[in-house]
Amino acid sequence: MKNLKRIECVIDSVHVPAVVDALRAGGVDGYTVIRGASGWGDRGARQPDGVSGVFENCVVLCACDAEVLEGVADKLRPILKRYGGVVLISDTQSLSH
Amino acid sequence: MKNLKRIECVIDSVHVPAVVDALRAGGVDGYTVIRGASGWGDRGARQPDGVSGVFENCVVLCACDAEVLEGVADKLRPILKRYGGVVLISDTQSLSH
Amino acid sequence: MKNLKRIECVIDSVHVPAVVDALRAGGVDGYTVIRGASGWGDRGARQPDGVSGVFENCVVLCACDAEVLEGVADKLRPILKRYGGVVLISDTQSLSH
Amino acid sequence: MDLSLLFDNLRTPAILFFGLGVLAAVMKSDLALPQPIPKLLSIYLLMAIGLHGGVELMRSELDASIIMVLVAAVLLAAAVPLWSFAILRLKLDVPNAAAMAATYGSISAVTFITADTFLDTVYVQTDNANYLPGGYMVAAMALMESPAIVVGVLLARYFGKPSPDPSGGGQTPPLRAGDHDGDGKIDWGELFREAFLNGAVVVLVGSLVIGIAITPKGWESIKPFVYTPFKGVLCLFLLDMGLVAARRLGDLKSCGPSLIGFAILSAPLHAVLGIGVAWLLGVSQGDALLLAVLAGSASYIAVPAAMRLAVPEANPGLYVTMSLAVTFPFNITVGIPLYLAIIDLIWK
Amino acid sequence: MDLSLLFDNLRTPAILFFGLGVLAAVMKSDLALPQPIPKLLSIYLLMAIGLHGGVELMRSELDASIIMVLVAAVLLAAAVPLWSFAILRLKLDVPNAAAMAATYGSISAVTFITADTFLDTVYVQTDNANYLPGGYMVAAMALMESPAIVVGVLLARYFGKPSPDPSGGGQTPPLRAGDHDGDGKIDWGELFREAFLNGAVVVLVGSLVIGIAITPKGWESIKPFVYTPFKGVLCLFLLDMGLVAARRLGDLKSCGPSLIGFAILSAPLHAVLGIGVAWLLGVSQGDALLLAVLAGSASYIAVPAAMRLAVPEANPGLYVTMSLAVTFPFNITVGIPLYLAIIDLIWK
Amino acid sequence: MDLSLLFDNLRTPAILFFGLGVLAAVMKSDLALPQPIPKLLSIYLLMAIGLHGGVELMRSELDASIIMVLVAAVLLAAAVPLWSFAILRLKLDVPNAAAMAATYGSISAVTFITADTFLDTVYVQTDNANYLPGGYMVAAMALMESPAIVVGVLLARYFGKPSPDPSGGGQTPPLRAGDHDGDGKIDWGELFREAFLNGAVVVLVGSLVIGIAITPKGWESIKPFVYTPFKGVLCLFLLDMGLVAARRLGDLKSCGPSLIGFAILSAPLHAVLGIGVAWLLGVSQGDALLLAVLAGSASYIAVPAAMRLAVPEANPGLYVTMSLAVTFPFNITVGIPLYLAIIDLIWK
Ligand SMILES: Nc1ncnc2c1ncn2[C@@H]1O[C@H](COP(=O)(O)O)[C@@H](O)[C@H]1O
Ligand SMILES: Nc1ncnc2c1ncn2[C@@H]1O[C@H](COP(=O)(O)O)[C@@H](O)[C@H]1O
Ligand SMILES: Nc1ncnc2c1ncn2[C@@H]1O[C@H](COP(=O)(O)O)[C@@H](O)[C@H]1O
Ligand code: NA
Ligand code: NA
Ligand code: NA
Repeated sequence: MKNLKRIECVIDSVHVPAVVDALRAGGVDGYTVIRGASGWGDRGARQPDGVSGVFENCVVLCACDAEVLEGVADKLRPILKRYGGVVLISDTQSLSH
Repeated sequence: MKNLKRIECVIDSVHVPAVVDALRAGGVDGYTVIRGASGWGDRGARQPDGVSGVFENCVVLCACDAEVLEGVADKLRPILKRYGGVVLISDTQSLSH
Repeated sequence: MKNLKRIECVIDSVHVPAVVDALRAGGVDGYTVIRGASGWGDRGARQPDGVSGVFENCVVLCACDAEVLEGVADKLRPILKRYGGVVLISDTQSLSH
Repeated sequence: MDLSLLFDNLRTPAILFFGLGVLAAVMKSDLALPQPIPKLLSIYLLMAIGLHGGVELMRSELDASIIMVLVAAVLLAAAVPLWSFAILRLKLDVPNAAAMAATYGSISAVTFITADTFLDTVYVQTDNANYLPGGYMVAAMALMESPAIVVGVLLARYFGKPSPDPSGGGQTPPLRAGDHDGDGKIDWGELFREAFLNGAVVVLVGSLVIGIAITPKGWESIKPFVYTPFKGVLCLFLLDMGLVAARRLGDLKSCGPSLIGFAILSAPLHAVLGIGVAWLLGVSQGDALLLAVLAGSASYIAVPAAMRLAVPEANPGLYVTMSLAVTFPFNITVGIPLYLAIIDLIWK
Repeated sequence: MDLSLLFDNLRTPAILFFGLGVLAAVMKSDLALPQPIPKLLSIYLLMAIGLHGGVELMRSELDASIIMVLVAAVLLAAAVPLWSFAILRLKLDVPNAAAMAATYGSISAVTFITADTFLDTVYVQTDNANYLPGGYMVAAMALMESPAIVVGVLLARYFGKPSPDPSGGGQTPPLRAGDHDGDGKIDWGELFREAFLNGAVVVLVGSLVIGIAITPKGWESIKPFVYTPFKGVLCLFLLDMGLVAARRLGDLKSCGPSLIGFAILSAPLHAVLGIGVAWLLGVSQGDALLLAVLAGSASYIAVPAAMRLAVPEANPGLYVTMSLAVTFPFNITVGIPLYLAIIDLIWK
Repeated sequence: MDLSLLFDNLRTPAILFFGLGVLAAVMKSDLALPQPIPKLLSIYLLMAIGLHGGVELMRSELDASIIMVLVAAVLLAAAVPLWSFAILRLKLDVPNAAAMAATYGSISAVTFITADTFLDTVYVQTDNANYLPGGYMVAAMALMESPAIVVGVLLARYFGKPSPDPSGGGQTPPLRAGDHDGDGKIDWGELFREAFLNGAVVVLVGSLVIGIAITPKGWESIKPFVYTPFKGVLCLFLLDMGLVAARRLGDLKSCGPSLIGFAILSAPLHAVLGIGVAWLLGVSQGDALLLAVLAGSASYIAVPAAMRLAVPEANPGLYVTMSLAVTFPFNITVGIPLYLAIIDLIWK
């Protein structure tokens, strides 16, 4: 079992590539994206409508080493500032195989 | 980085509005809903079938201040009791921007 | 509130039954599966294409007692070794009702 | 019973595709219609049957007997849950008996559609226009979807225990759908909304009204989508119904033989009741078969949606399984030709 | 205005289904077309209108006046955002005004399709071939989708503040889509990619070109899918548009009356401008109506997709709501017959 | 080779839409058919081709030569993986070579359908009934899907290392699908289930049998859905195939030139083998083309589904990419007219 940081980011689907670029530039080993989320936050309710394609959120999940976290966070902060969304960070362990 | 509580609730899709009402009444700042989950628990297997529309779960994710947690939990408990489902609570931090 | 372990497993959709069998054999009380995830990891990028049906990930979420964790982990390790994917384990609490 | 009717029915493409679905699921094939497609097909079928019914309604002459049939249909749908509840209480607790009773009082649109398709075939073979049902039968179907929901919720409330969590007033969840609000009262507004504004009901009723409102030219313009490919789409939908029904068969074990007996027997019994009503009202054979099928079929869309909200204590693993995995397959394979054989006996 | 035109339009199946959708949403029914279906329908409609336009284009004689119409269409699409921006700046900040201006400069394919369907009906009634639009109008539509996006982004850049986060160079996010890259420059490549390679634009333009390229036999072979059921599919899509539009109505409160006024007034004003241009160019009534509808409609697919990337500071809750919940319903119900009434007045 | 055949093929709507998909993906447009739609279309196409094949089979006279063709088809499908494996082992490890060999032994239903559509066009132009394939070729296709899966798994087991994780018995995962169960034995039941009960196989075989079982009236009733719009639906599906194929092109780098060479060369070589077999059996030109296309095409649905379970060590990024992004585009653009040119040379 290896100690890692678990990054969970909820953001507008259209900005997922920006988040993913930030994660990869920060040096993470992998990530997972879940599409089709709805939600509510500072910018109001978001419920995907299928016609305009707007108002859909995604959840991006990434487990990374504590060392790279700081760099990744620095890259994610301006994205959050500009596009909205949330980033949650918690402790986790990965099952080593 | 701000310390928060991460609430994660798995529940029958049809009861998501009740969970969301409880969260908002409890004073949280936002939440995210992921649809189309399947699962298994005390009430047996749940696998959405598309014809009847029954047997679909949702995951509701919410990060909130520790202060509001107690109030939110009090509102969620009777929902769990009546409708089933699980609520997991853990520590997390949000990236402040 | 009861202390539990939160197991989160990202794996190729086609191997979800193996993960679920491992969880049940390990003695967990329930689990939740979210389909349709994309991602990137040691085995490269995975983006479901709909034509071949390949390249789709799932997230399997399970809260279990600390006692059963060791047994579950032993059953999950060879799956990870053979099929790839990640398993993250963290502390959580369940709202008792 | 005329066995050739049975074989004719079993050989229609839609029933064969239902069988293929059942077979695939039983053999544990991974075949599945992916998630929102069944819902799209089900909206399409309701839209198509509604429009066609509306157009037919406009073409036919309206008279008092039609009103009689519609009233009888509503009474049937409201009465069936009453005795069903009484019988089901022998084996089930109040919430489950109430939800199951509502399920069997309401109707299955796809069973109706399959019977309609079957009548088409019979009409072509016999060239007897009495087998052609009137468009107003679609209105009867639309009227029969909701009453059983209201009756079922009332049964659950009236015979049920008071609030299951009387410990603390502040802790009652934000209840919905004609639910107790903690003090035993029924929220009638919510209850009617659940019963009458379910998506399936709205599409069916709305399309029926639109079918009445449009011009013949309007109908011609949309017919290539909502009418011509209809029977083919039904095949695709029944393929999925077969898969879903057979995959629920595993839940039958937990249901017990008496429930399965109810699910199989209630269909022909209620159908015969429907036939009796039809005979008293003097309608033609086609209309009689559709009324039989409406009375004998059970809901698996509108009622479960409402019951999960209004009677969450009831287990959908029971009432959906009975309706989808037992009554529906019985009706579309054996039931429909059986009911027509009975009708032919009586009417001639 | 000839009121019978209005009632004819309101009685077409597609508009009635739009009304059903609105009604269902207003009554808080749970009816919904599940998630990727609307996108499938929207791709289908674009593919169908593109192919049909291409085929028609090949059948018609090409002359210089067609080029004139196409050029005028592009100019219209590029110019509308300019004054719209100036007016909208009275109430909105730069990003929101720019995004809204782009929305109204671009077009709504479904409005175009509804107008096209309406002309079909008028043609059948009047037997006057002047109401039949030319296939090149589909090309005009395709050309009018993107220019407003470019203009909108340029307006946002030119009048906007510099980078909203000038604190640290290394912290700027990996920006995209004609965005500032931190030093005020515009990434033209990205901007044009966003404007011209949006999925909706690609399907429409691609199908138009394929419609031109295929043989008459090729067209016959795919017609049963892309042409015959077209008007029926439009009904299903408009049912969903009604649901989505009405569910956005709640956001109107936060938009304020002046914005709603803009959304309602800009449609007929720009449509009249389109009619004027059509009259100057001497085209027939059918083409004039389509140009009017293109000028008067607002985008809710291509422009929002581009604006969320290129002008993320703008709130889609404003520009999508205005376009989808106000301008679109106005145009397909009242607008289209109104514009045709005006055209009939002028042309005769 | 008759170049006009090539251009005729490239100008059919379906191929043009495939090209549009490729172009859109290469230009990095965000166009996509959303997630379960491609699967729906693929089920529809299999259902349609299966039904049509079954109906045609009933209409044609059955004789011994048909049995010969079916037997030859199975042998071809089982033999191709053998030498493919031997060649691929020069560059790949055992699991990857086995999975790729199975991929190329099996067939691509969409390639078959495209060839069938092409023959239709050729028949209309030449009015030569020899270009009309028999319905039994659909049976040949159905029979060719699964054998290569069995052979591929056997190759992987026979030449593969024993269990990759021999450390502890209790730690072996719950293996499935003809997998080692830790002691080198093959679970034949699971293996055959994977090979013969894959969803694609079940729909195709089931529809074929239903096509045989239904009456002509049954077929007429569903034709407007499963036959008439078929070629149009194929366009939509090929649009998506173009997008998916082109988006996998990026993975080609990691595949290396020798693999790409195999993917391109194996298609015509196996096709010529198929033509040879067809010639020996004395079938007509249409049947010969379909057998060529079956032999020359590679699977990207049934085989990957089975291989990921049974040979998880193989990288789908290799075998799916080769099949989908190289062999499929080659076959539907250049391959089909090329094979027909060869056939015309030999048969005349
Ligand atoms: N406190 C929260 N907990 C969980 N998800 C949140 C929270 N706040 C915002 N979100 C998600 O992030 C999205 C964008 O947030 P915002 O930019 O605050 O509107 C929302 O639509 C939610 O899906
Ligand atoms: N221990 C658990 N871990 C993760 N998800 C669970 C767990 N128990 C239940 N669930 C989810 O919650 C749903 C409802 O649970 P229940 O009411 O216990 O049947 C199940 O269908 C699962 O999706
Ligand atoms: N560090 C990570 N954080 C989150 N998800 C991951 C991570 N690594 C891998 N994954 C997910 O697990 C899948 C399989 O991983 P792999 O076997 O490493 O290719 C990937 O496609 C991702 O969806
Ligand atoms: Na009934
Ligand atoms: Na416009
Ligand atoms: Na092959």
